[in-house]
Amino acid sequence: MVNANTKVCLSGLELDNPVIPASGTFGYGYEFAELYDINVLGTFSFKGTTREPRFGNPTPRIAECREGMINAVGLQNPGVEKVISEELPKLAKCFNKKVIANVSGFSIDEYMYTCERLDAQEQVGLIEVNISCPNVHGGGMSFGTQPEMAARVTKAVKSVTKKPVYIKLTPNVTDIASIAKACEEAGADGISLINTLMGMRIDLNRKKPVIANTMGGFSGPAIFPVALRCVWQVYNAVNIPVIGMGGVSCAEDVIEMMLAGATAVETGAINLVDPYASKKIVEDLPRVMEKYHITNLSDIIGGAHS
Amino acid sequence: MVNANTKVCLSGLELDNPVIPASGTFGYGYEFAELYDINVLGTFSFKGTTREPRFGNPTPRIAECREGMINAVGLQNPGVEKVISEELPKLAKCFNKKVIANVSGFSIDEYMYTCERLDAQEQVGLIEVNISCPNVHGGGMSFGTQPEMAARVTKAVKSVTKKPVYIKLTPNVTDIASIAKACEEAGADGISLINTLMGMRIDLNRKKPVIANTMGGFSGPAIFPVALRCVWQVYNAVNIPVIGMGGVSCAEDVIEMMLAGATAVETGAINLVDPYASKKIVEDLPRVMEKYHITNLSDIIGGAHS
Amino acid sequence: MKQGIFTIQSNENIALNVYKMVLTGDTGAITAPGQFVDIMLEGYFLRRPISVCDCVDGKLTLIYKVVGKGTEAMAGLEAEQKLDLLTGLGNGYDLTACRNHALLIGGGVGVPPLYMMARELREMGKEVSVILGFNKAKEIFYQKEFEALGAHTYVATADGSVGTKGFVTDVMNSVDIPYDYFYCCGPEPMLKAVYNASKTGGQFSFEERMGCGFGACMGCSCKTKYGNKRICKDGPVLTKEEIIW
Amino acid sequence: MKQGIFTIQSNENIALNVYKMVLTGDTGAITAPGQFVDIMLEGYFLRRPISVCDCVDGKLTLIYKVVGKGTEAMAGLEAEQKLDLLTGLGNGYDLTACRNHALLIGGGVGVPPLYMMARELREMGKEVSVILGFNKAKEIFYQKEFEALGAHTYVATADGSVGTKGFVTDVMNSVDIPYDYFYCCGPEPMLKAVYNASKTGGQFSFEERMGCGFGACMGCSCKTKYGNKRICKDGPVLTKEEIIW
Ligand SMILES: Cc1cc2nc3c(=O)[nH]c(=O)nc-3n(C[C@H](O)[C@H](O)[C@H](O)COP(=O)(O)OP(=O)(O)OC[C@H]3O[C@@H](n4cnc5c(N)ncnc54)[C@H](O)[C@@H]3O)c2cc1C
Ligand SMILES: Cc1cc2nc3c(=O)[nH]c(=O)nc-3n(C[C@H](O)[C@H](O)[C@H](O)COP(=O)(O)OP(=O)(O)OC[C@H]3O[C@@H](n4cnc5c(N)ncnc54)[C@H](O)[C@@H]3O)c2cc1C
Ligand SMILES: Cc1cc2nc3c(=O)[nH]c(=O)nc-3n(C[C@H](O)[C@H](O)[C@H](O)COP(=O)(O)O)c2cc1C
Ligand SMILES: Cc1cc2nc3c(=O)[nH]c(=O)nc-3n(C[C@H](O)[C@H](O)[C@H](O)COP(=O)(O)O)c2cc1C
Ligand code: FES
Ligand code: FES
Repeated sequence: MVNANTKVCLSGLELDNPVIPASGTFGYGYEFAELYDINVLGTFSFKGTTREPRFGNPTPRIAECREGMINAVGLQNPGVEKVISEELPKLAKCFNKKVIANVSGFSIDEYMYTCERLDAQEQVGLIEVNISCPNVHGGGMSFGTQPEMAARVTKAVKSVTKKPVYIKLTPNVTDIASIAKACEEAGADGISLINTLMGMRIDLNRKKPVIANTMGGFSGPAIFPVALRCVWQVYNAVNIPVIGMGGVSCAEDVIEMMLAGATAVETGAINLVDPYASKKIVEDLPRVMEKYHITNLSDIIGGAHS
Repeated sequence: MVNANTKVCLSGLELDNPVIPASGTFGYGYEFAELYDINVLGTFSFKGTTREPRFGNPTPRIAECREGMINAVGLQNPGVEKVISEELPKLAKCFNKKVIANVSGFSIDEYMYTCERLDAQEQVGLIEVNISCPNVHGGGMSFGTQPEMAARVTKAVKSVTKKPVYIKLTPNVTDIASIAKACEEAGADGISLINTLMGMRIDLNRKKPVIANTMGGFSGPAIFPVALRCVWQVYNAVNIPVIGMGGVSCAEDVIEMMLAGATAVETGAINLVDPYASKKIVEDLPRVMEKYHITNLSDIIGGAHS
Repeated sequence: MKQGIFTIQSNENIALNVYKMVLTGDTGAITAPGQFVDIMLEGYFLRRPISVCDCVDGKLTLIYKVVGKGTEAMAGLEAEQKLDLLTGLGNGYDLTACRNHALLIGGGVGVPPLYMMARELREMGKEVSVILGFNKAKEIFYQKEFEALGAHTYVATADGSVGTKGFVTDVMNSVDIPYDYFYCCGPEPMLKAVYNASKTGGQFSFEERMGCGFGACMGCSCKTKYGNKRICKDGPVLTKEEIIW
Repeated sequence: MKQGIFTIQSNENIALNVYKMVLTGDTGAITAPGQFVDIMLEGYFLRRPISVCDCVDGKLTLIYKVVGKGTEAMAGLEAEQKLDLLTGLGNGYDLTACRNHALLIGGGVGVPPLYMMARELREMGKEVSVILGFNKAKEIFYQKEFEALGAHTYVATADGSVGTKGFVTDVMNSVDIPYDYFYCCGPEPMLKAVYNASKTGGQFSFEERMGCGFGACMGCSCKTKYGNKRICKDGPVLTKEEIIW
């Protein structure tokens, strides 16, 4: 345990450990900072930010599932200018590491604008570009479902940023590896995956969908096997680092993700039901590493391949 | 409860109730017939059958997941001729209803051959064509991942059969509705869904995939929200009946699936861990129908739409 | 907010499908009536939000109705069992907004949070009137408890089996209660009816399906005249003037 | 096969990471040593297969090693708790294949099923020799129990701390046991070594990851000289002549 080295590195961004609360499940950090010193984390990815402020979808936006949940928040956020002027300064008071800026958009222009603004912020260490949103100029299909569209967003964003850019992929596709490859070829520094699975629930009393918007994003421990498979496939397909996520809820899951090919691992829905979950995982890692005879965590990245 | 009417009808095949153990989780029926009278079921779908006998994949073929499992059985079956000469006669002794014949193949010819042979069997009431297998003549991509390929299998099979043909879809695609629509246009009598999600697990002790074949099909209660979403989308896209499955484990799940658009519902992995599960669901249905004020189960099909 | 392990002291059926659970544990984060706790239940992914009914000397009282599988599981719990709770969630009611005479209006399982509020208002020396709305006699609970606090207590039942026949607003419209401020909790249609029937300022407690319960997920947002608010963190209590229906 | 609810009578640690659990319930479906039960554990989707160590008068004894989360959960169970079991799974050993003198060879948690077999063979009046293989002294269990049945009992430990230093096959090669048939259970490398070291016919019990445990899913298949077999239903016991390594 004394010797457990949990350090990992994402395109130059050095992390004390690979544990990163995922976008949308950690707000802008300070709700959790009320509970514990969030500097114990590797870093975290802040709430998906768009050019304009967004209220998001009508409520109910949340449904429960076995070992998971559905959300249809719809990217509620105060808009990039307020994030820069209000959220980041507040965050600076409780977090002294570089944060991951999660960016969403509905057009290439919007992605470019928001990424450029966030690239200029000192506190931002890495930009995670969520391409699961529907493309309003391209017929509503999500940017992340076609390799060409994914590549276009990547290229556009890379042209206006200096910080590492990770493209965050949706698993709701036939061939996630081909999309990852297109992003790599377009210049992405890394790949982040997975975003939520499309899912739904119906309320038996009302005999109507639980979620006002009908469908939503399904995540939590239930989806871990799908996420692990996607990380495995993408690790096989690209030569850039992968951030793995989807259902991670304990230190063992972190190690499984890294063996599949993840350089770092994000924790999502579990933060919502156990606000201390990410801290516990960080603290538990050395013990679990010892159990599985791991000294340097970074040595096991992709270790289960061949 | 006295008045609960659980009858449903699949393209002329009348079922006493909508509960159908799914292919691959009920063998050819008689393991369960040792435990209870399987005539209480709506019907069941027998193990995926191919033209030639198959041993399937190397073991381990099974991995555990939270609220689910992964299998990579690889379509082990004795081949269609033995199914006809040995399994069906054995089944006749314990089952007096029409069974669903689940058919798999690796080429259009093979699908046609197997379907034609099974179409000629009196005991078969409906043919469920599983198009999740890789197409050996078409580069290995699964038949079920492209609308054109799905349509070709459908047309070919329909040309050699008189019984209702339901095409069973994989959820591992970007747009399941477009594939369902292609099958409908090609003459499918109904759509069956979902097959398993692609998933994997890694053994932390060996630091290698649990499944010998690396990946496998993830199913069980964990995948219910994805399955329900797929049923909803396909019901919206086609005018033929839908058999819904994926994670169903109780009578409430059956009703949720039917509200989403399923005319009948298959139960899969749950049969493996609770061999009485399907019987219990059949017996529980009238009570749950009463709780949610349902008299005729067939009235609620698609009831949650608008 | 605090996370803590609580021990069940008792868990009893007090009305039709309604249970009262008393727990002990660290209640230090609970600072105002109208706040809620979020309960982790084995086998269920999301926590269940339940209002604080009362909280004195480390004893926490919750009153909940069995409406689904989670609350059904809760009803089956027994003394000595442990529960993982997030406590001190939500803003709670602002009791200082009432000058002399508060009108408390609750419907069904909207009644519980009014109890702690009535007690505290009485301790502050204020006059308290309470209108409790239920569907029928069998569902009524806590009428005596409110009376014991010295609150003027009115009951309305939809079927007329006890008190005024009809809704809480029928009491508001028929009895002349000289309140200068009101506090309300119940199903949304009731909140809206009270909004329209009320003659003074007041506060309303809202419900929404929640992901986290502590402001992290944006699952429970609503629009108000003062901007977007999270029911779990900026609410569940909203003031009359900020509400957009 | 039968599904039944069993009650734990005792659950104790008997060697390093090894536990013995005694349960009562309907054992009517258990007909032969070498069969197994499949245990449902709360919070785990698949059942855990564990061999019958003994079964007399409705008392079922299981011996299991903690190797993962499921067996860890089992180790935490206490007397009076209930477990859902499928019983009477698998073919079991065919005791009639041995004429006079059976050699039983077990390694680690392959030892338990040999106990019921030794008892039954002794009751049938046959001579029984047993070779038990473990890694080290702390892991040894049931040596006395076999001796008490009147079985010639040999122990091998990999570290030499007790008995013969080495593997069970080192005992087979060094001691001249006049067996006419053998029965074997343990990890696959041991089975293979015994296969090669043995001079007579015999039977081997195999392990495989299982979906159902009762023949429905084809999760546990293996190829034999007599065709494909399901370890759970057509096995777990295979005869020497049919095995393909
Ligand atoms: C701030 C707040 C305070 C509450 N206080 C009380 C109280 O004091 N007493 C009481 O009986 N009930 C109260 N409720 C409602 C209570 O949370 C739900 O009745 C309960 O969550 C239902 O859980 P279930 O598993 O039985 O229902 P299910 O329908 O099986 O639950 C499925 C999911 O929906 C959620 N859900 C269902 N109904 C509601 C609802 N009305 N509000 C929010 N989420 C819901 C559940 O939490 C769960 O995530 C309160 C709700 C909120 C938001
Ligand atoms: C027919 C048969 C009889 C057995 N008898 C005994 C016995 O008497 N005593 C004993 O200690 N063990 C026995 N085992 C092995 C025992 O089933 C596993 O050690 C146990 O399932 C591990 O569960 P876990 O949750 O602790 O491990 P995990 O690794 O957390 O389990 C994950 C999954 O893998 C499966 N698994 C893991 N190891 C094995 C294994 N070796 N064989 C089959 N499935 C496995 C589990 O059942 C579970 O589905 C037997 C196995 C079989 C097939
Ligand atoms: C409530 C909620 C909100 C989310 N919001 C975002 C978001 O704004 N941007 C984004 O890229 N992902 C978002 N996600 C997806 C998560 O970051 C993560 O990819 C996904 O939930 C899978 O991880 P999990 O299974 O651990 O939750 C959100 C997830 C949840 C549960
Ligand atoms: C062990 C196993 C074997 C399966 N074999 C087949 C098969 O042969 N043919 C087929 O169409 N589906 C097969 N399936 C898929 C199921 O029929 C079903 O579509 C899927 O498991 C989803 O349902 P569930 O979540 O209830 O298990 C198999 C599933 C399992 C678990
Ligand atoms: S429930 Fe998560 S912000 Fe309110
Ligand atoms: S485990 Fe299912 S057939 Fe053997």
